[in-house]
Amino acid sequence: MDAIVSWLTSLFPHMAAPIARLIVHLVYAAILSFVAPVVVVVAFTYMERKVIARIQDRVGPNRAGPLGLLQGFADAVKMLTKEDITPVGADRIVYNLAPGLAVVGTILVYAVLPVAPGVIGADLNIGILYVVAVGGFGMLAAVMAGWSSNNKYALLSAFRVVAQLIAYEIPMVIAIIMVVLAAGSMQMGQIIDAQNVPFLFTLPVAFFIFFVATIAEIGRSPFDLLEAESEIVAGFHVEYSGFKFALFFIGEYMHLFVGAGLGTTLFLGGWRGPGASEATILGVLLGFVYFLVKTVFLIFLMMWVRGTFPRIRIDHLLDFGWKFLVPVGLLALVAVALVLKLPFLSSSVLKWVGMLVANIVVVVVSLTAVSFAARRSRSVALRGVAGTER
Amino acid sequence: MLSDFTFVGILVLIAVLLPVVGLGLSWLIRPKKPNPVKQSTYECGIETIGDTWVQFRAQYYIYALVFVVFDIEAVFLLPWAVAYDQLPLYALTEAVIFVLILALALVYAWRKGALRWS
Amino acid sequence: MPVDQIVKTVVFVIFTVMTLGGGLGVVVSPRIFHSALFLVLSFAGVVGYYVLLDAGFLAAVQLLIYIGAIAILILFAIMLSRGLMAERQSQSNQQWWIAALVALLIFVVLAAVLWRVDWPVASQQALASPSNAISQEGSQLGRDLLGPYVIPFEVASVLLLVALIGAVILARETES
Amino acid sequence: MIPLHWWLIVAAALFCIGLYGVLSRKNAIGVLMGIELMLNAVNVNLVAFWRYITPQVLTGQIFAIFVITVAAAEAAVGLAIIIAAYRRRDTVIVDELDIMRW
Repeated sequence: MDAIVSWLTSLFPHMAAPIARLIVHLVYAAILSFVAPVVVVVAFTYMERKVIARIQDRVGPNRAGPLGLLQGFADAVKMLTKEDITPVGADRIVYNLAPGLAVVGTILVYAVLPVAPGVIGADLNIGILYVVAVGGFGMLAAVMAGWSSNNKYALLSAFRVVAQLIAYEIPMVIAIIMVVLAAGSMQMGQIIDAQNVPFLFTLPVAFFIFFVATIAEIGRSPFDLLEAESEIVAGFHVEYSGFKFALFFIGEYMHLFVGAGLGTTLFLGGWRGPGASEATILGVLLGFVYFLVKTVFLIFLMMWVRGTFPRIRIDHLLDFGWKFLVPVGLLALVAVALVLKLPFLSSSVLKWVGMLVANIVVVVVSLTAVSFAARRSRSVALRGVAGTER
Repeated sequence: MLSDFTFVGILVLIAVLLPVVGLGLSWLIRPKKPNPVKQSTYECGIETIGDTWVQFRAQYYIYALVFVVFDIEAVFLLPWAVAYDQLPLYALTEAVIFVLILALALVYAWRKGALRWS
Repeated sequence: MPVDQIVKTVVFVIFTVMTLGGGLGVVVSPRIFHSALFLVLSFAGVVGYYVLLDAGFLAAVQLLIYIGAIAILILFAIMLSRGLMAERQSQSNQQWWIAALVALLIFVVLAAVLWRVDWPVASQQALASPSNAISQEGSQLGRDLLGPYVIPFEVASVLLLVALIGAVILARETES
Repeated sequence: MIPLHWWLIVAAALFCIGLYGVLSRKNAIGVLMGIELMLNAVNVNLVAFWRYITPQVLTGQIFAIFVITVAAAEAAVGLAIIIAAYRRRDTVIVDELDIMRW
């Protein structure tokens, strides 16, 4: 950003630096608010359809344009021309505010996403906390939509959404605290700088928790209970049609991209890679390419998960969050903190190895505990069956 | 500090335009032919029975409770994590005690069946 | 007046409208759900205040705890006690005008007193460079929390534990 | 900078609005929301004093964090009481929750 500002001032010598900064900010904000949603939605709905189709042995979209590439645009036109329906008994103001809040809340997260060396809207020193905090708007939008629709399925779904989001926000925050602990900062730039070895390798437990929690926060399969068609029609946005539905949809895909982008930033080293640097335009572009490749890879993983796993039952979903991810996360947090204070791990390499070992120990311990608990509950259940037979 | 947040402010102002412009555009080109059937509550074609406000379970509230407690824990642990490098050894024990007390809260809720979806 | 001063003042006025307007909405809105949404608006205005006051960390905490957690708790409680939702009766009691009078009176007294006091504002130099909650070089907040404020830090966790236990006991479905 | 007086008066106004809510609402949840507004007003004061009078040390911010913690605990327990009362007595109107009156 600073580089572009100085380039602008050198191009137009009469321009004052604050004005140039303002222009750069406005342009970047416009890109994030208008270009990014279109590109993200069109690209990733297409990718998702193709990937899922491949997994399910189908062809996927192939009518609109060559290879079905224009499918996303066709959908956009359809959404824009659909009639807008407001159900009777709806609370009109709240009903109309909810979709806007959902999409704006998601776009706000992009402000601190470093997409390339030096390209970040605002490198806040509370960066990652800002992400978590802004995430609350999505929850609010769901509650507002569910409440105002005057539909019991929408309302039930809103309850479920919140229950699910809060169950997975805590593990996610714990994973983030682990990253902050290792990086010593909440600022995105410094978190990337700290990853001479990507945190994926030193904090695999945190990555696993973060990845699962991200899928759940976006509400994608197998955690898509909020729109379980067979149970609660289609979720809190069941009554929405036309562009208002499209706004929820855009919000979901924007959330998908930013979730994967944050995973990249926190665990895969962000835009880092050979040749990426802030100094030259080529370096910046390379950094952007690295960022995109890593992010798309994570998104592909999420699609793969979606194509492979069946939907989880709600009690299992909540149990997995509260009774597995949270304790494991707390355990890993304490273990990592312990390793970082061990006196004989003086060099950074030793610390990385130590963190990795601590993570592996946590994995072993928690898996043992789970298998022990499972065996016990199974034997209790068997005893119960035997009891009824007798 | 404040200048860091100017971009966030600008982004809010611009991002709000997305729903506004989109809804305006679709308002111009979409059909408007409301009728009572279309506007009735959607339940897959079945007539709605009873009030929307069927009684919900207090279980949801208990999950929210546990969430609030752990959210605040995060607020306290984040500054700790940032400063951890510069803190002496007792920071570890203090934080462990802190986490343990909260783990106790989780254990309590768990044992009391507050986290059971029955 | 320099430009950034004007911008700051305008932003301050916007946040004030949000905070006080939201607050008024909370206390006069006839539907309790709308009250809760106005409460969120008011909280959001306070988030803006914290940003204006250079307390970025606190702004994020306000957003996270008040909007992300407390507002959600309140909305849940409203949805769970929906008995009052259907009817649109007045939400105020009979002494509302006495309450309004008392509140107004207290405000007038407070404002008069606050306006007259000559607050010992720090020097310009100190004002220009506040110690940020979590600035790049230091991490003062963490050191403070685990230094002079370590007892409140631990007591906070005990408070949370007790609150959780109490609330779980109260809110649990009665066993039958 | 914006004068300190402005902050204090805005906070006082917010406090009094909250007070009005506490005194005039029938619904217990409404009363609780009034209390939250009052606590927010206090926090604005704390942070404003920190920023203008002691910007070198973080005491004001730390107190604000503890106030937020206590507010959250208070809201959690308060709402739990309201839900329990609703379930037992089928009302959340404060005036009707009078079993302790005698």
